[in-house]
Amino acid sequence: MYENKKLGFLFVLPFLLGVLLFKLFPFVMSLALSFTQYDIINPPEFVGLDNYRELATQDPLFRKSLGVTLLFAMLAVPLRVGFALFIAHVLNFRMRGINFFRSAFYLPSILGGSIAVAVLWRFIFSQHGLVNIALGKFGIEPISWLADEHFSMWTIVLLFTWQFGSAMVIFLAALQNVPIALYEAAECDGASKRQQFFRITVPLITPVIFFNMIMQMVHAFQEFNGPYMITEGGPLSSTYVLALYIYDQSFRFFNLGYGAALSWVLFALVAALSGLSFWSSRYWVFYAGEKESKR
Amino acid sequence: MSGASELILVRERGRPWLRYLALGAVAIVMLYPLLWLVGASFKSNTEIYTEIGFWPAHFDFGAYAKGWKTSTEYTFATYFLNSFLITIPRIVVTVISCVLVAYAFARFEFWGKKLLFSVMVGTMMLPLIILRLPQYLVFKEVGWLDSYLPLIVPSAFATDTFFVFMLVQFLRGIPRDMEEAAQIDGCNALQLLWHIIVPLLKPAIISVIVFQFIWTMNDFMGPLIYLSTVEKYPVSLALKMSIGATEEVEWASVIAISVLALVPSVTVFFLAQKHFIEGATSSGVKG
Amino acid sequence: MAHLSLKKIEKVYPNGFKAVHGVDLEVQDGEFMVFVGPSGCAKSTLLRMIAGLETISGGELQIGGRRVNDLAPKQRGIAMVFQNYALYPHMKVYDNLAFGLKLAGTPKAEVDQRVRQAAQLLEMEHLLDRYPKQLSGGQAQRVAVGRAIVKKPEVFLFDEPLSNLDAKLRASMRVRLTELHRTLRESGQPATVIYVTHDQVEAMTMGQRICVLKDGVIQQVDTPTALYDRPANAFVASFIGSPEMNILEAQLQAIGGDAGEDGLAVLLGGQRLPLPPAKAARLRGRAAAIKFGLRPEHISAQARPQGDSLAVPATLRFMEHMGSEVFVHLSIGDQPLTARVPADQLNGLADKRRGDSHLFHLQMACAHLFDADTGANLLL
Amino acid sequence: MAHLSLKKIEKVYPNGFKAVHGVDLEVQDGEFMVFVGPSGCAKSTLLRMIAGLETISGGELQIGGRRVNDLAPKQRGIAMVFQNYALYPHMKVYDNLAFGLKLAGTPKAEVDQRVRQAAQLLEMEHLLDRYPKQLSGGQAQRVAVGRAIVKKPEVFLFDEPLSNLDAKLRASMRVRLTELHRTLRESGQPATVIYVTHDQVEAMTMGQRICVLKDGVIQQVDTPTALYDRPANAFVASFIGSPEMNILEAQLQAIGGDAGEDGLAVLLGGQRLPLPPAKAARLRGRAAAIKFGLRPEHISAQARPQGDSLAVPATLRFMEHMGSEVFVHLSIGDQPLTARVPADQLNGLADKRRGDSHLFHLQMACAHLFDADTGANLLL
Amino acid sequence: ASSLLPGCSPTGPDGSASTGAPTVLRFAWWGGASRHEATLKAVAAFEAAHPGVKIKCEYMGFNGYLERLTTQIAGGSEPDLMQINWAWLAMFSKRGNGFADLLQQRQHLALDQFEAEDVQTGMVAGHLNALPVSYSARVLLWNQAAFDRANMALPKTWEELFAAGALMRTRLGPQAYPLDGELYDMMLLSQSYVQQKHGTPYVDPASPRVAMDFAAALDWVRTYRRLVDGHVATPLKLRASLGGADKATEQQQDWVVGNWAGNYTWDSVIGLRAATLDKKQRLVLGDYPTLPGAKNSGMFGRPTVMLAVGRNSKNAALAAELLSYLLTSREAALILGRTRGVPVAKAQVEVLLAAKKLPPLELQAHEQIRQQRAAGQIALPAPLFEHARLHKFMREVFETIAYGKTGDEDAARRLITEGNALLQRIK
Ligand SMILES: Nc1ncnc2c1ncn2[C@@H]1O[C@H](COP(=O)(O)OP(=O)(O)OP(=O)(O)O)[C@@H](O)[C@H]1O
Ligand SMILES: Nc1ncnc2c1ncn2[C@@H]1O[C@H](COP(=O)(O)OP(=O)(O)OP(=O)(O)O)[C@@H](O)[C@H]1O
Ligand SMILES: [Mg+2]
Ligand SMILES: [Mg+2]
Repeated sequence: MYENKKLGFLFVLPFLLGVLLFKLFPFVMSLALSFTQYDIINPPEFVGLDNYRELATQDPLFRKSLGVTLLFAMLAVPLRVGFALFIAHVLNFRMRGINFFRSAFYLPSILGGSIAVAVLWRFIFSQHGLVNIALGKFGIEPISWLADEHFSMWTIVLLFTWQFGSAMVIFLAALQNVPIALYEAAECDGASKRQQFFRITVPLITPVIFFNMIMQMVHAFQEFNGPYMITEGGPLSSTYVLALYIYDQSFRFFNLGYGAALSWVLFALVAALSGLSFWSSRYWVFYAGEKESKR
Repeated sequence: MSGASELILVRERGRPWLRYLALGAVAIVMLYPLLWLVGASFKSNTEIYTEIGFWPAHFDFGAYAKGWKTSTEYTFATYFLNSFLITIPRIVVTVISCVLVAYAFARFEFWGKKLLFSVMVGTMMLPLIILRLPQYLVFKEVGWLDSYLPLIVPSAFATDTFFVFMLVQFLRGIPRDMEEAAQIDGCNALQLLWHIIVPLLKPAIISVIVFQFIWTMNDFMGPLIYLSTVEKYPVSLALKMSIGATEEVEWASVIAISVLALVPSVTVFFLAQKHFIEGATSSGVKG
Repeated sequence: MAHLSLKKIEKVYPNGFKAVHGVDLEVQDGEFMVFVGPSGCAKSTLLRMIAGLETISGGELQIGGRRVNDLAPKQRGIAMVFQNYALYPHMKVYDNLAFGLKLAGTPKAEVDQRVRQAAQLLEMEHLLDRYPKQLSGGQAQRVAVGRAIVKKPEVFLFDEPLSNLDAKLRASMRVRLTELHRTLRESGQPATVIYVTHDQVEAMTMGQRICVLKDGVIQQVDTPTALYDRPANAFVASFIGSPEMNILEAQLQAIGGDAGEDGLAVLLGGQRLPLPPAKAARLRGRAAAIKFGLRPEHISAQARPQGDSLAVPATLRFMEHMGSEVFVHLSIGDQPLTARVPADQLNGLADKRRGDSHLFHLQMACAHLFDADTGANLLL
Repeated sequence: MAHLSLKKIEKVYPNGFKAVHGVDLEVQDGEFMVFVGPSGCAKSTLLRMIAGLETISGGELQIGGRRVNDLAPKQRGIAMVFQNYALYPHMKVYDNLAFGLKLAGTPKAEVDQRVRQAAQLLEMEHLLDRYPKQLSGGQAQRVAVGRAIVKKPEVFLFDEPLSNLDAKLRASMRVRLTELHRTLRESGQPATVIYVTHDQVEAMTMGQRICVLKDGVIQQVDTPTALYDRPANAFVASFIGSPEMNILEAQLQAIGGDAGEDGLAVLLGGQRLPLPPAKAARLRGRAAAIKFGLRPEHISAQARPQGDSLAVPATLRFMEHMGSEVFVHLSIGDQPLTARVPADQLNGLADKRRGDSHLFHLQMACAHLFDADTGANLLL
Repeated sequence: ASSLLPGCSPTGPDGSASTGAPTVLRFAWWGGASRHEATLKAVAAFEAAHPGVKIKCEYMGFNGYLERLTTQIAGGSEPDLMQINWAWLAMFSKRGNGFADLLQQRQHLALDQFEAEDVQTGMVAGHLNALPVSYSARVLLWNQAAFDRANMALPKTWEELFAAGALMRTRLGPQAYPLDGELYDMMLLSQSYVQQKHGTPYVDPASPRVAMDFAAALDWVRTYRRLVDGHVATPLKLRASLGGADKATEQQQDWVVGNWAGNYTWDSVIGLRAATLDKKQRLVLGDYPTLPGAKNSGMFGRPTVMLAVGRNSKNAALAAELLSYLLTSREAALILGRTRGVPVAKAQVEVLLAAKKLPPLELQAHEQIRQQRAAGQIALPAPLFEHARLHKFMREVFETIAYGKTGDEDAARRLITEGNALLQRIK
């Protein structure tokens, strides 16, 4: 039976070992590091809560990048998840050449952080780039996307959104688990395609929507590639996300202790937000395979 | 998919060309970088810096030949082979371990499940770079530096928690009817997994494979830190081999190789994508 | 106006299986039409084609005079009860019922009123707050029915809507659905109903007409009593009525001038059974080999004849006690038959044992004769 | 050895709903036990608990003398047909059937032979190569049955296995399943069967004993005829038999020394119906208010009495024609009753109309009397 | 390229033909194609001369090199010999203990090949942590063709430079700028002016403190502003809007076609800058502007790349030998050419000059720098000046200036107070 406790434990045992060895030790060590001053060459020096005190009270860069990161996540996560869901929905039918489109839409994600993406993105958003040309067609003045601190955020948000491929693939897979009979019933009930999408599809794949939301949130808070490649955190630190700051502190300023402290603050933030999402998921995520709905 | 589902989709009346047009337009935006990349592999440096168009002035496959030979002692054949030597075993152990663990989380009750699950999800929330050093030290202690083990072995312990979490979510969305029937038919837990869960999870498992393939192929930081012997470099590392800081870089050959490096990933995706939409439960019994 | 008209409807499934073979059928506005037929004869397929859930491979489907072959289900003004229920697992029962109404923009108060009314009708008011997986099979089925009836569509499509209910509940549902249909018609909103069922009682009592299908071909469409009394062929004859009609290989024989006129007799299991003259008159010149049909209720175990019934000795095989009546399985010669005998008219049979012989009365006036090859009713 | 023993079995669902209330039941090895009861009375729940798919909230379950409360389904030696079939969507019919055997390591040849045999038994040899989604409802159900019977387990659990089959197929399946059960027993591998059904005929003909459930409580467990003749209470009485027994509020009245002895009569709808002395003897001293029960088949429309039947004038309400018989709905005073009358014994009723009056004969020897409050049978 | 190369030995037992277990030495560097090729050859030559020695080459592109090295150093598993940047000394070896002390190996090193000044660049707290391969400094490059089009003479003094902007704008239009350079380039150029005027760079080379007083800092800010506002240098915002503030000059369309007519940059990248110019443009070396009476040119120069020996190396002596071979031997000079810039070691420079391996423009620049150094006009910058943290801070301040988010005084004040605080923290 499902309640066979030993068996379940047996299955997670390898995981337990792995977690202990490859995850928990580094985890604890990084936590320990966050209470030290460590410059790689000399042994870490215990400084208590100094790092945390410093970032809380006298590090404007931290405050700035925290704000930037929050803004980025707020914009980028809904955009990517929403777009991925929409496209997955559109691509979830049979028509000639749909394979091609599916692959095409995933491609940007395969490219990942390759130089081509960096070069291209800078091209697209440069003063004379595609976006401004397109805007020009509508009579809109060219925008200094990469130079204007009010717009620069959008370049990396859009890059993040543009690479929606993996979320899309996961949604595509999830869409398969919606029984067709339900669409049929909904058709008979008079639901339009849009209503079917929002009333049948979406509720039934909420477990996966939830997953993508959490994961994309985790990713967004750790987003590094985009700002690193495209804007280098600028202009005026308007895209200086926390991950970039952590990277700088740890591997460029050789302030590993401080970097670790920053990471743990980021961790706490993401964990709190995820915790909140997990709690809220009880009210909107529907698990068809749960033994009982405990609502 | 059954005839019925096709019907629903076909019935999406209206002009099919309109849909093609819309899809095509978006596809171009998505594909442009690849087009540009391919085009750039035929361009001179100056052209690359100044031209946004992807059509090169002339075609010359010299860049490919040159890129393939690399500036190192080995050709890209070696690096591709290395990439596969890392990727394929890693995929195998990932799928096995993640499916097992996800199965346990989604279908069993055991002591500390909630806590473990939180830990699992939690481990994804610390920025990777901060874990890099401690992890390095672990592998240094076990003497695995400069081998593929640090890149493969952790996956065998389901440490790719992203996949575990994903599979768990999928499983929790799949009704248990079939599993109950199979239990009655005499399945033990493992048989249940193999005969029922795996087929039902096929789309999700395929995406695990595809992701792990592409991500491992693209992974730069892991190999960078754990591998020091050039002969063992995977493609992702070898790609950046010839980009120094102050030297002139022949972008055409760098890009040519980037294009080649994409081929396996694109191929794998293309082959796999039809399985994303071949769920087993999509049908069930109809009336 | 929801007059349904099927013209040469065909269905070929993607795997090449041809499920429906040129079905022609007219269902009047407000009519209650029942589909019956063996498992797999394409009842559901037809229903799904009418609903618009299955493409129509050939022929034309009209609803209210309008060709709807390519219309989406929601444009056809139908409501359907699925054989497998297809409840929305993520909605409570209440929302399952209300879904269609909400989509149609019905005011909240009216939605509520109609949902509760339907729930009452189906005796499931206490279930409104449950999720489908918390329901029993029969409860889920009632929800499925409820989902259709809250909608007040022009055409109802019911696919075995009561199959998972107990006899008592089914009886009361049967009455309520029939009443619903009547009320709708009387209130000037007649609803056409197509009702698939395997239940003889449902078919006989609910249907104004019954359509008997076999392998995707219509066998007969007629009123219940007509079907029962004048089946078009042996298939229909055996399909309607429970226990089914005894249909046996037999020979037609002329009986020379016994009472002056030359009559006909059926040679069955070594017994010669003369036919009533009225029937005999229609059979002159038919081939000798025929199929002889007699319903179980037309064989009695009583000693005295009923009307012009014929006493025939038979061997007892076994009996099934059904409470008020007994199914007696007997054989005449080597031919097995079933008789349906009221429990209080067993007439000594109760004490008999397998292999004992007994005199049964066959009411030859109720006999049917079918063509040995085509199965067509020779008496029509 | 598969003697089933349920001791004070309880089930509380996580949402707090108590579905099963202390059920005690013994099912003998090789016995064919039928579960009946209204929709939602916990038949499936019980079955699923026996199968091990549902935790047992209280009490003890033994199979073959061994406590199995905490045993996995596969260790219980059972096979089950699910109400919703639960076929494996990714396997063809053949593999659906063969799956359990393959798991058990049965040799390939034997698997094949047994699968084909089951397919033949269930008339679905032509479907072996299909996927579940390519089946009709009835076909899918047969696959579900097939999946159970290929296994030859010690205990069969059938949850309404024939509900989606047409009457004819159902009849033949009924016979085949019964025969299967018998053959197994005769071949020395007796299989215990628990069979949930809503079909009266199935319940009456297949079950050696029938267990009547209501709201998770056992009402009566007995042989079919005993249930029919001696229902433990009004619920069982009305549940068994179709159309259901007429159960009416009535008064018990002493009739002083009419024939010297002091008898009892039932006062019903203004009519006084004297009880046969045998029944009356058992009722002395009972409260005046009772429930009076009489099966529809014990009311006849014929002019002459049957045995010691009682002629009572009644008003005709309406009639349902069922082919061989007619359900006549009448009322005595203000009390509605149903009579089941053979079509050939309508005795002039056919010409009468709603509201006309007619003399019916009630067989008071077959009458039942129940406690007005508890519904308990007063004659037992 | 390589199957033909004798190359580095692969690791593992199969790698060696010589008898006995070879001594294995790990050597790491970053670079591009030609550097890899040449270095592999040089290493092979070294191996040939030292039987029983295997050099395991761990080479790669620039990207990720620092990350890997950092991790390795932290794990105590850094290579025996490694290529580093001068600025990294201040990060990895604050007290001189981050790398092996080469003075211990002086018997294996041809230290006499280096000027004392050059050796000094590798000294930290009395330990010789690294030796420079080459030395590089900032020079002014002009596009002669552009100036010809504008009918202007190349600026020779600061005043001419400041005036060039307006002049060029009137002559060639608003898209034309005399000078391009990213923010850091312009900061250095401005600092150069301040240094000439006030005699002091931003950071004190000797101790971790800001050397500029308020007036000097204010001048630094104002000079930068003058360059930008005077249309002399391409403004930060413009560069940023064209595809990123850090995009290299040679990748700028306006540079390629001659709209931007000059560049203030390292002499080592002259080739890079020249490579993309279209045929109509012609690059020349400019005179370094000097204020009358300047004590110091303010020219910014420092070693380009250095080689260091790992502090955990078990074969430090052998590593030092290889280091010495690569940096000072004539043989190696011929193989390596200027793949790591123009060498510092005397013998190697001679070999290259003799073999005419230096293109004229670069030779010219080399000469200009050599002369300045010889005249003591280039001081070694403070080790912390290129520390990433300080670098980030200076950029931040100048960015706010460029975006007009701060007043000159405020910026100057920040540079001093916050700069001092920061230097104290990272020292
Ligand atoms: N998707 C499909 N592909 C191929 N054949 C199919 C498909 N669906 C149904 N069939 C076949 O078509 C025939 C008609 O099926 P249908 O479901 O209409 O039967 P039905 O009359 O409703 O039977 P039942 O009473 O058992 O529900 C059956 O023989 C069935 O096997
Ligand atoms: N998961 C559940 N949570 C709460 N209540 C449930 C759950 N499953 C079933 N029930 C309730 O338990 C009772 C018994 O259900 P069960 O399925 O056993 O009925 P049943 O006798 O099989 O009915 P049917 O003949 O309609 O199939 C029903 O009232 C049902 O609503
Ligand atoms: Mg059907
Ligand atoms: Mg049930």
